[in-house]
Amino acid sequence: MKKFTKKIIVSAVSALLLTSGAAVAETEINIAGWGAKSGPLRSFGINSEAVMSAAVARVNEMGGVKLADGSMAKLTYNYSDSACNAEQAIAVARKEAAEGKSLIGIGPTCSGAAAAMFGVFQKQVDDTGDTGLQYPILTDTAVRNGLAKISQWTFRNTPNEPEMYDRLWAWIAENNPDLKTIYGGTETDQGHSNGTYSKVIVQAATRHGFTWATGDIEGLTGDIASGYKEVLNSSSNWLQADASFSVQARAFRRSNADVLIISSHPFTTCGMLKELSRQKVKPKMIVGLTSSSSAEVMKGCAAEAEGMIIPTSFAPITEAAAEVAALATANGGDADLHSAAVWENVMIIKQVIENVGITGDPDMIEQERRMIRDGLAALTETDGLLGKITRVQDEGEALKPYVFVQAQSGSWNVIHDPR
Amino acid sequence: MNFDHIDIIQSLIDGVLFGSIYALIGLGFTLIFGAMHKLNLAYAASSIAGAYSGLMSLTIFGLPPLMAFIIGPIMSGVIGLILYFVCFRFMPRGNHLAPLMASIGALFFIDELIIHETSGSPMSFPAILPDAYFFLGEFGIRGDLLLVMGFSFILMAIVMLLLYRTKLGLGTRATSQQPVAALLCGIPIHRTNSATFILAGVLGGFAGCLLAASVGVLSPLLTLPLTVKGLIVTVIGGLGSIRGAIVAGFAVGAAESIFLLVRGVNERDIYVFLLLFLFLVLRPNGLFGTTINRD
Amino acid sequence: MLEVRNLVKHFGGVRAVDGLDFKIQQGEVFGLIGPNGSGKSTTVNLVCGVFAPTDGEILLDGIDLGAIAPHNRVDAGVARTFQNIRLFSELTVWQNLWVAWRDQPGQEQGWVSNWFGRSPARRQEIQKLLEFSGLGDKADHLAGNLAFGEQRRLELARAMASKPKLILLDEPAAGMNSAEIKDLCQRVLAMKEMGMTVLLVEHVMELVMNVTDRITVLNFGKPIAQGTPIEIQNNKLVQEAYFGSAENAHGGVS
Amino acid sequence: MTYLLGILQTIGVHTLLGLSAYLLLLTGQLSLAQVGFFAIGAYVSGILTVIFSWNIFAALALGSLMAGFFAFLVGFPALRVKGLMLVVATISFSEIVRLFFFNLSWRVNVNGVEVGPDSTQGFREIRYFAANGWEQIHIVGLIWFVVMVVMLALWWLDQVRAGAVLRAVGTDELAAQSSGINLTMVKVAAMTGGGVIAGIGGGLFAHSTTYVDHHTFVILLATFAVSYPIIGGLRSVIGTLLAVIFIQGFIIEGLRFMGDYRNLIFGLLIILVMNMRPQGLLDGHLVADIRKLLSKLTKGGKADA
Repeated sequence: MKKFTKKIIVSAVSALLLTSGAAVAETEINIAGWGAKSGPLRSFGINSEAVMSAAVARVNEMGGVKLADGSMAKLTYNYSDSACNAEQAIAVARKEAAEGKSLIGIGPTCSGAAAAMFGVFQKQVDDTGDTGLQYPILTDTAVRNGLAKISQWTFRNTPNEPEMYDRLWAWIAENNPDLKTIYGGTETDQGHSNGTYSKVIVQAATRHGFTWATGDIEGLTGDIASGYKEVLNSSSNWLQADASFSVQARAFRRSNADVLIISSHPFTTCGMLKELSRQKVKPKMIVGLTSSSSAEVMKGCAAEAEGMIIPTSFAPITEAAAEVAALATANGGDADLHSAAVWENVMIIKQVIENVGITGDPDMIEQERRMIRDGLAALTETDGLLGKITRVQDEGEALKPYVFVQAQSGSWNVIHDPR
Repeated sequence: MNFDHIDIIQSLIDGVLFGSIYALIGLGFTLIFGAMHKLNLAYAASSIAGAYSGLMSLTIFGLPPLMAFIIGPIMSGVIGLILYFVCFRFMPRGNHLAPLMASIGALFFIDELIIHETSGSPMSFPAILPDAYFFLGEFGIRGDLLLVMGFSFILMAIVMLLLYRTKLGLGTRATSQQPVAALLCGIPIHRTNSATFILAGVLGGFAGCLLAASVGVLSPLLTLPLTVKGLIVTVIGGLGSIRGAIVAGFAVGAAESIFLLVRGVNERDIYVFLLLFLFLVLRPNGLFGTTINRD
Repeated sequence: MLEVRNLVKHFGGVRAVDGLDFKIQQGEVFGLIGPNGSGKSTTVNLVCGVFAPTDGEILLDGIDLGAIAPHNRVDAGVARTFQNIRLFSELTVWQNLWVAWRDQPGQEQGWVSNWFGRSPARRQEIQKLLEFSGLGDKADHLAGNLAFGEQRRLELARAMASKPKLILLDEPAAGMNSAEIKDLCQRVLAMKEMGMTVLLVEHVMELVMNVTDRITVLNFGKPIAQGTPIEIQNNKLVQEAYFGSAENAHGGVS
Repeated sequence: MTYLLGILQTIGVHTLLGLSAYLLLLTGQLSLAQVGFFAIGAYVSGILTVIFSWNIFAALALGSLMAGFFAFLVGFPALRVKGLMLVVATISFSEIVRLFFFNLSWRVNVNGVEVGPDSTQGFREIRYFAANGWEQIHIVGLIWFVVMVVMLALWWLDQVRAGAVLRAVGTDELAAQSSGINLTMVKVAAMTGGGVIAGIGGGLFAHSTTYVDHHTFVILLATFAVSYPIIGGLRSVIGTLLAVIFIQGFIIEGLRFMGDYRNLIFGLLIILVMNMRPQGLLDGHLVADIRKLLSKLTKGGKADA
């Protein structure tokens, strides 16, 4: 027992010496990351952390970030688990905001957790009557439509789906004039899959001349969200933990559509694809949801996914992107459209820090967080892994370059690069 | 959605076939509940864990796919035994809440362990008869699920044989009805319970593998729905009734499929649960449950 | 006061009670005896409403008990004890009586104070009943921690707490030694003196023969004899059915 | 401080959830319907403040009354069955409620902005607190005021006959019925009370997280609700609070330093606790010991004075 106590004291003292020594040596700028590292979405957290650690290491290799006085500061990060849970995401956000250590946060994973978390932030800056958190967030993962609008402190670097699917259908129409009809379904209890499917994908297809295979849908005009309830009613849908797809696959088969749309996350995408192949449904083309353009689909059902086309904001097609993919793998994760954004986010943060010029003084952290927020809001353009990322000014959303990928013998290959 | 009587029959077929999986899980729940009158909420999780270990053994040792269906049940049986010791064996006999809670803890642990090992990613599971899809006139039938249905009947027969024709079964039934008396009569009650947990575990592992094979993908997302389905099947069938569990499995599968067709996926489960609620209230002894009147 | 007419109860194929008739007079101690499985406990359970009869009637002062919900039979004036003691073991001794407590007719407290009040007067009355039951100094003990004999006494006190007209004692002497049985005899007689009517289901002849006024003997769910203790002791039929073989002569085993 | 207050909010809300299950567990009924009542309270009070611009107190009150009303309605049929059947019946109730809100889309234009529950997209911006200038300390104060009132009420219940009756039903239903207790009435009353408590907890939850969707109210949360009183022990209301602090404060937030192993340890710790203290953290013996200690201390104090 005594030995143990001694050990603790020794290690505590040495830890103290180490940290104080470090503090003297150089200023540190800390970024907080959080996301799902427990629960079924653990891979999201692992991938994000893997990329984050690589990005931070890269910044430091290049000398760190430049502060207002011209000195260089080291970048550090810490990554927390918030599961896919609103309460945990809020708790971590509060912790990071209160501890006064991190300058900015990158997280959380799920759209539901993000919707709740963004809600406890101050809605409009300088609204003294609003007691929400005042801490900047630059999210990498939560894709659901319109989240960043919830607070002026929250920003996203996530793919812009309306734009991507619009271009995708235009491209399909141009290159495959023989394809006319569409049919599909989504996991209705998943906000992102459902919203993107019923408000974005089907409308974009309609805009480019595709018709619904089982007859016209009332109210569907091609405008975003037009007739979305009817779209859902006319489709054959499932839930995100469903395991049986017989009825849905049969509806897909009967529709005889040229293009089938499967708007869901990897688990049910695979379940549905497997049932389609079991029922020997062979559409001319399958279009999927952005989030399924990840390694998970390849682990779950590479054979059945063969030929599926998905627009995505990440593919290792540039030198930088390929490098990030390699670094992520080296760190035990995968770079995909969600996690690769973390790399861009770290670089954006570095750029903003250098644009606005901060001191890195822990006592000034609140003012400097505000400066970073304003810097992010003022940022109109930045370099991403696939090209220039621009910003939708009033919403805090990003407009990212994207490519179309297709599942081909076990991997996602770029079949069209609209950049 | 438009549908006619052919669609209804077709979705009945789909539902009953897929219900075989529920039947198998319900069988294991029933077995444990029948033996100990205690609820093992980690049961479905251990079944899925069995399927995972079967799958992993394939990649680690490079075994042929069929071995997953052997290793899975064995591992699940081992997990069942561990669960018995960790959550039930040392709990006070009259206390129903403590083992229940411990099994919830075990459910969380098993789930997270799987997630830790796989990052939660869905994994492809070898299919049985991947190309067997028959067309009977207008109707389509999945060959693999037909096989699962066959298995569920065979396993039901085996369990019934074990329960009613062997000494182990005699012990299980005696322990279930009068644990103290059974103990006094020299029946090794802990050994009997261990055997029941192993047997149920093996059954569950088999069900887990068959579920994974028929979906084609294995994911930790499956555990909670499977737990709930298992409970539903157990009560609809009548607590402790083996054939009740089988019939209830088919019935639940059919009900889901029909409501999916008729009311769509958003309302499907509302009707299933409404029906379940009414069933419980109006027929609390289940399909084949015996009325317990004397104490 | 209690009249049982052609009472029948079947469990599946088993005829636990098969056409039972008897009448208990106001203020008497009525014995119901018979070999194991002859339907005595089932009869008690039928009177209390634990089971619904397959056929027949149970009348209390001319009122059909069958139309009264089981928990309301207490207010109608029926209380009971159990063969295998069933106390609220997690509650204290006095709380056990508190749960079952009914105020004297005419002195009932209002609904609110009955459920949410802590009337000291009531507490005193409960204490009196505990003193009577020889548990006065155990009021704050947990019921589950009492000795066996004390638990029996507490169960009896709990039945008395609801001020019943008729009290059903289901084998109250099971497992008692002879000193405890003597004490029980005194208690039953005291209850009789207090004006309660008692239906006593029992194996222990020492108790039955000493306290009952009249006895009905059951076999296979049917009454085979009725009369005073002396008459029953001398009844040939009873001796055959009940004391039939020498090995079974010790009735105390249950 | 914000962080600590945030955790206090979570602990407070979960304590209410746990106490609602505790009340019913006293009568021996294991119900997973609490999350359904919690959801009703959350949505109803959220709709009232967001769409109808009600005051928070009125909204919380009506939300919890609605939850209590549904608890009352579902109590009659559900409590006819016991044990595993009750577990499954209450699971179906909670799922029906959840799926109802999953399908509920009620979008209204308030001050130029579309607000209200939007089925799968969730119910966003339940921002009464922040929009009305409540500091976090006020929110925590409100939540803990409610927690204290509920705990006091439940403690008081244990001092009067009603509490003894609840526990009597929980110990032995047959004996309670034979002592003249109307089992259905007692259980339904406990269910209703539990519904009111869960309902107000739900309302506070919705307003302190600002967002709810149907994923929030899955059966997993119902499992947590019953876990608290079981892990804490049924002897005293304090047990439930202790268990919430143990799970939410210690395992979930306190073990963050364990990183990846935190979520693995979660399940193991629950198993361990149940094996070591099958009657809960705060069981009968511990309660008796604490009482003795307290009385010794107060007596000692008197002697000194």
